Amino acid sequence: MNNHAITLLEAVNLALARALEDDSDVVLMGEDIGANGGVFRATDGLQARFGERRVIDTPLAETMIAGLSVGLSTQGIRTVAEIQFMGFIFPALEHLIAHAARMRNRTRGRLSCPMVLRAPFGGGIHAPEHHSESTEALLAHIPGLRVVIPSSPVRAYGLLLAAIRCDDPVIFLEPKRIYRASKTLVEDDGNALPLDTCFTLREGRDITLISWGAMIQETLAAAHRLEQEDDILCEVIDVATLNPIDHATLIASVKKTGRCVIIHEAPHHGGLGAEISATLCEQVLTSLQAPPRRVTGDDTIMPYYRNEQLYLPDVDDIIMAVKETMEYSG
Amino acid sequence: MNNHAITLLEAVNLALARALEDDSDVVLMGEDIGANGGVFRATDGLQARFGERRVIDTPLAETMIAGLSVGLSTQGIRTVAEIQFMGFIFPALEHLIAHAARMRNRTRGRLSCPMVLRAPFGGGIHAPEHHSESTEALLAHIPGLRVVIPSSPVRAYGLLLAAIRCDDPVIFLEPKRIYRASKTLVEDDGNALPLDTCFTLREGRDITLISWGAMIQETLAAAHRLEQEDDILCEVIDVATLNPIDHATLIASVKKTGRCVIIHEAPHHGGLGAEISATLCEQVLTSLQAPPRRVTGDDTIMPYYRNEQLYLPDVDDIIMAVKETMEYSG
Amino acid sequence: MHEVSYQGEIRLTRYLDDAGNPLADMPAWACGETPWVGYYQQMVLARQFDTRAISLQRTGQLGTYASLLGAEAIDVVCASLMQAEDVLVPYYRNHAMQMIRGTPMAQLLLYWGGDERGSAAPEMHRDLPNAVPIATQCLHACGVATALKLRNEHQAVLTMIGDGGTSKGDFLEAINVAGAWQLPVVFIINNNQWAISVPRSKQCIAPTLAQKALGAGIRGEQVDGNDAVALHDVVGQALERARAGKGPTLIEALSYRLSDHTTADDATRYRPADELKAAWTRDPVARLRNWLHRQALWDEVREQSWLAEARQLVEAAITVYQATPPQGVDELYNHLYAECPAELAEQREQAQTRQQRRQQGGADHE
Amino acid sequence: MHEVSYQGEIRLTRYLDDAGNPLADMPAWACGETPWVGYYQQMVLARQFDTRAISLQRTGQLGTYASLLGAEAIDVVCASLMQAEDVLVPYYRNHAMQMIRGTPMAQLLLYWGGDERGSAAPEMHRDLPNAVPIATQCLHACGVATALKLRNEHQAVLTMIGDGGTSKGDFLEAINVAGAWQLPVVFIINNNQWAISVPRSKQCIAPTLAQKALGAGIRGEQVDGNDAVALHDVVGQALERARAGKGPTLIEALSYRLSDHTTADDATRYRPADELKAAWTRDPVARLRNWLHRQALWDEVREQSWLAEARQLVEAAITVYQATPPQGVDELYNHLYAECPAELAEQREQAQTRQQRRQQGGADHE
Ligand SMILES: Cc1ncc(C[n+]2csc(CCOP(=O)(O)OP(=O)(O)O)c2C)c(N)n1
Ligand SMILES: Cc1ncc(C[n+]2csc(CCOP(=O)(O)OP(=O)(O)O)c2C)c(N)n1
Ligand SMILES: [Mg+2]
Ligand SMILES: [Mg+2]
Repeated sequence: MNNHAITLLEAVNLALARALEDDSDVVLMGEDIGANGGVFRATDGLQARFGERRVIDTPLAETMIAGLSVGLSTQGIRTVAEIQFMGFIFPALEHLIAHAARMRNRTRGRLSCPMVLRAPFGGGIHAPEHHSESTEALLAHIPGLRVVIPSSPVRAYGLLLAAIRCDDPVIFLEPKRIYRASKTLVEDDGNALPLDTCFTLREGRDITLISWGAMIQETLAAAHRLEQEDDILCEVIDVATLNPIDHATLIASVKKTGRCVIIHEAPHHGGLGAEISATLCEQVLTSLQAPPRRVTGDDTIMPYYRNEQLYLPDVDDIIMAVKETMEYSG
Repeated sequence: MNNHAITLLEAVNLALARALEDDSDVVLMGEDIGANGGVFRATDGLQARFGERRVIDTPLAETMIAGLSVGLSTQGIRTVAEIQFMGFIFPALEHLIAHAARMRNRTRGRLSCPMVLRAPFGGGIHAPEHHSESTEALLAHIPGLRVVIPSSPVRAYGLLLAAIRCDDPVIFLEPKRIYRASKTLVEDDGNALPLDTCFTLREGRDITLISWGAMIQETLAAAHRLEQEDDILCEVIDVATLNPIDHATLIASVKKTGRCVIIHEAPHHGGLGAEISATLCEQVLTSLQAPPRRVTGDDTIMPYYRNEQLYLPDVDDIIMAVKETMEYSG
Repeated sequence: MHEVSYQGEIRLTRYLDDAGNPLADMPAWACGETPWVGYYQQMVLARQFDTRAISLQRTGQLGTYASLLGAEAIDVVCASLMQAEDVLVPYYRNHAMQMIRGTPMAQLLLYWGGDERGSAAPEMHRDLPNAVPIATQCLHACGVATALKLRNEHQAVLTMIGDGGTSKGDFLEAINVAGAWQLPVVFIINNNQWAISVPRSKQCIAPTLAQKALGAGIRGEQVDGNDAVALHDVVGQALERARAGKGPTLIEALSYRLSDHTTADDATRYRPADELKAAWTRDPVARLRNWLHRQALWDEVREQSWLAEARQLVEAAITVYQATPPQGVDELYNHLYAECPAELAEQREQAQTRQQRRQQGGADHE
Repeated sequence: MHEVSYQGEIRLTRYLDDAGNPLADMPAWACGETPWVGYYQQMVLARQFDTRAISLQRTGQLGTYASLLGAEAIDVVCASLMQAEDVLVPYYRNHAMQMIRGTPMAQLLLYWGGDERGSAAPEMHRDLPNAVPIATQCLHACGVATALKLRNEHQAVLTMIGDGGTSKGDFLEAINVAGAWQLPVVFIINNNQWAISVPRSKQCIAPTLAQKALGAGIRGEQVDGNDAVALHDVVGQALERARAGKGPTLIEALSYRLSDHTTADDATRYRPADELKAAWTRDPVARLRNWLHRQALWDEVREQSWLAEARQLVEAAITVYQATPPQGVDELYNHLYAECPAELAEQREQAQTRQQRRQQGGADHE
């Protein structure tokens, strides 16, 4: 697979294969990840290649998946568990919050939980109820859990490897709407990307656009159009790791541009956009030439698929928010 | 009990008794709420008075408690369930998030979940691990769930009655550190308080202090000392309902004072202080004479009780934040 | 020094063999036209609905759809034995149950077509809508049953779950509390042998799933889920026991998922072709037809005419479904709370403006 | 037409009656000094620890504490039968297990004294720390057992849970996966008849809790938890089966919580006094002492000298505990992540400054 252009989904598969190859203590576990290769095929071919002892189909119980992962990882087995959809992650939360996030702290470092919990998230694929959620804010609020979201094949590969090698529990959320959106060259060189930094995808002078996950697509498209059509130069930053956040990069950028729009799919109220907006205001109030704006999902339930586009922010929404922010004057 | 000075805990009991008395469709359910009257005695005497059919000890399973409450409330039984400590609420989340919050929306109003989930929360009582959490931000991020926190006996009584009568699912979080902090006169008049408003506890000219739950005590104490010692007049607002938040009251106050400090016990990152701070900045940037400040728990695990005071913000922390905010100049 | 402190057993009920022949002399109640011909007709209708739903999905006119192929007997018999005032707490594969309980087929299509109004049919009375998160419905069923009990209504609640779902805590907690509180619930396991790609054998090492009832101290039994007569017997008695205050029952109905898991699934990736082929020899629809034929209660003429009628019913529903305009953008906001909070009302207004903008062609055309 | 598709049973093992008399001729392995005298001594030590922990709590020198009064035999026998390389996944009432596994008593006191270092004892090897959220430990035990299996280590994992905990999904999911994967786990239910104020009868209508094993398809049995001989037999065999790859066992040990639930509880609010009184006649410590006396393996002289020694051991631990200075404020931040992130390091620094300020007497004295 070396040096082929691949999708984000294939990059996940590639990183998993690489991790299984490199470290015999890595184990995958989840519902339908074996012969079926996962409902999205993220684990396609891995059971055939690495065997049933390392790529394990579990009984249907998310609490169990999380609890097993805690137990396994305390013994040094780097467990990469899959939750089939983020909408089914809730039964796993007690083990993530009460145990995985605390094991190291609770034992003063005697034991730890080097585990990864992967889950596809977000809307826009015409899926049934509970298959379109974005509840990353719940997880990112928990001290001790790292929350990581890739937005391109390259970052999916590098961040997932980093997550698996990380000695802390990592929640790895995969933006399923862009699983197959585009192909890019990913070198299977085994190099991880850092988990403590945002990625500046595009430099700009006028305004900082901050986002993560699938919305990076719309954000980049908006930046492109704004440059073409209005000569507005947007700096685009992919937050990528939502806990702990690399606030320094965001602050530096907004200090430079003086303006920002934060874009996410999750509901507005208590979303992570709030944390970013608040931190920016608290830290660089005097550099701000306009209030930060949030372009987010509304505070209602993601509708069933027939109307899901009514819920999801789009490129125009971002463009409008940017223009209004650019035009702001007291 | 009419017209006695009672504690917040007794006010909870009083409201529960009143609700059971007034409406035969009200039922209480939880672990140890019967003969034992709840581990904090919030339901003391209620089983003896209203019988085992209406004050029900459940098997030990929080998922079950939440799931039963969903089922019961779809049939119009106003179920008031107790989770013994907020640290054990996680198994209940799937039913709260995937069902209680959605039933009305999912059925376009055909069915709904008029249930209340009560849980004591917060630190400072020298309790074991998992008995001191403040994870209100997780719940307040969920569209469809109302999240309500009283901070005095009067508000406990009035808000709990409102929660029980509300046709939406309400999470009612009780600040256990102040369960018995003080007694005030509560009239058992059956009057509910509104769930769509903040409560201004103290008017002030110079700065707005925004808080909820047990930290209201420290916030009021800080306001008092700041007036006495430094002639700083603080407006103190108890947010009370964390979803949906009455932003209008907060905005009006900060427009007036130009400054604010937000105080909560929960971790900083992604806490509800961020939502409030962000909204204020976005809405009233030009009125702000200083960046909003957040005085919160840090982004680590609440320590075991020997060191829990090291974690909890105190009056001096608030006073310092206020003074720094007052002295801020660009 | 050992003594036996508990003994339990599970029985399996069957009346018809795979070909629809009686396994022994049939009891009197099993003979005659009623309810069997009605059951058969409903099963045929359900299959017709299923076939068309899949074809709608394949042509982009319906979302992901979970076929009930192979579970027709279970669904039809259960729903038919329920009284109107009993309560159904379905999972996502119970289309036939819902139809028989009164939900118009057009509403079922709306649901699978990604429209919340599918769960809003007034004909559903107090039945719960589909539960997608596995096993959660079992606890809701217990809650509903508790409500019935508190109100002294002598009705039953029936809920269904798949074989995979029996591994999840919700199911296990539910049968436990149903036992502890002697709730009027009938739990049906549609053991169709697969949970997406995970075979029954990987969920649990116990030889039956019904024996999970023993752990909860409730009655448990197995029934041939392809045998409408056996289902009628076992489910009927369980419902009566529930209504009579005699407590819950767990019934494991042995069936087979003759379809892919859903239209989003491709079972050939993980399921041996010969297993599927063998399962077709136990097809519940053919089995009941054979048994009716044998008794001269059904023939090819009735078959053709009913098929035509079933087709018509389904096509009429499809027409209604397709003619239903989508909900307006305000409907995203109208049903979340009993009364729309101020902030949300503001978002609703902005969403309406935005929707107008979008319909007029984007930001540039403002 | 019914056939039996499954039969299962649970047996109960007992050797000694309440007074410590053999219920029948004792097997050879049950006679002699070893391991019984050692067990007895550990049980006495555990009770001494317990008594003192409660008195420390009553005098404000320890936090809320969960007494193990009445569970001494279970704890002592289980821990003694475990090999060093077996793994213990305890719940919050397993002080004696942890002591025997090597945790110094001073560390146990630290834990209950609200200090995380109590779970950091290097002597704990890979044993897990106490699990406070009910039943979660059962799934961790399965995870640990899976790790052992993956690494071809032929060791066992032992975990314990209360009667109340058996109602929670985690436990039920755990015994199910232990069966499905044939994990080397021994689950012990300490059925002390109460879950705080909720009696065993309200948790589950089944006559035994051991029969939950039948639902999961694993071996389940009951044992008299006040009978060290019976425990030795049943737990020993289960551990051996686990190590030999013969799968998991669920053991319900029948005991009684002779104490309040914790020091924060007052059992007189809900528990009949005569029930407690009756339970004392089955006291596991007295029972074993009587049995040893009967065989002339123990006498009043040894009793007094061991009691004195036990007291000394406990007092020495208390001294160490009380002399342990609290952790510095930086320790709130040092162990959350393998490497402290930048933002958290900043918070740590501010916390240190704040702590200095607080020690110097508040904001005004800056
Ligand atoms: C809590 C949860 N986890 C995962 C899923 C995804 N999922 C949908 S159906 C299914 C398999 C269910 O199998 P089974 O219980 O046997 O029912 P069947 O579909 O075969 O009738 C899975 C894993 C889900 N809907 N809910
Ligand atoms: C998930 C969860 N819910 C509630 C509690 C509070 N709680 C602590 S112990 C206990 C009762 C446990 O009873 P049982 O399982 O019988 O064990 P025992 O304490 O009697 O040994 C409860 C409800 C908890 N620790 N965890
Ligand atoms: Mg199935
Ligand atoms: Mg107990």
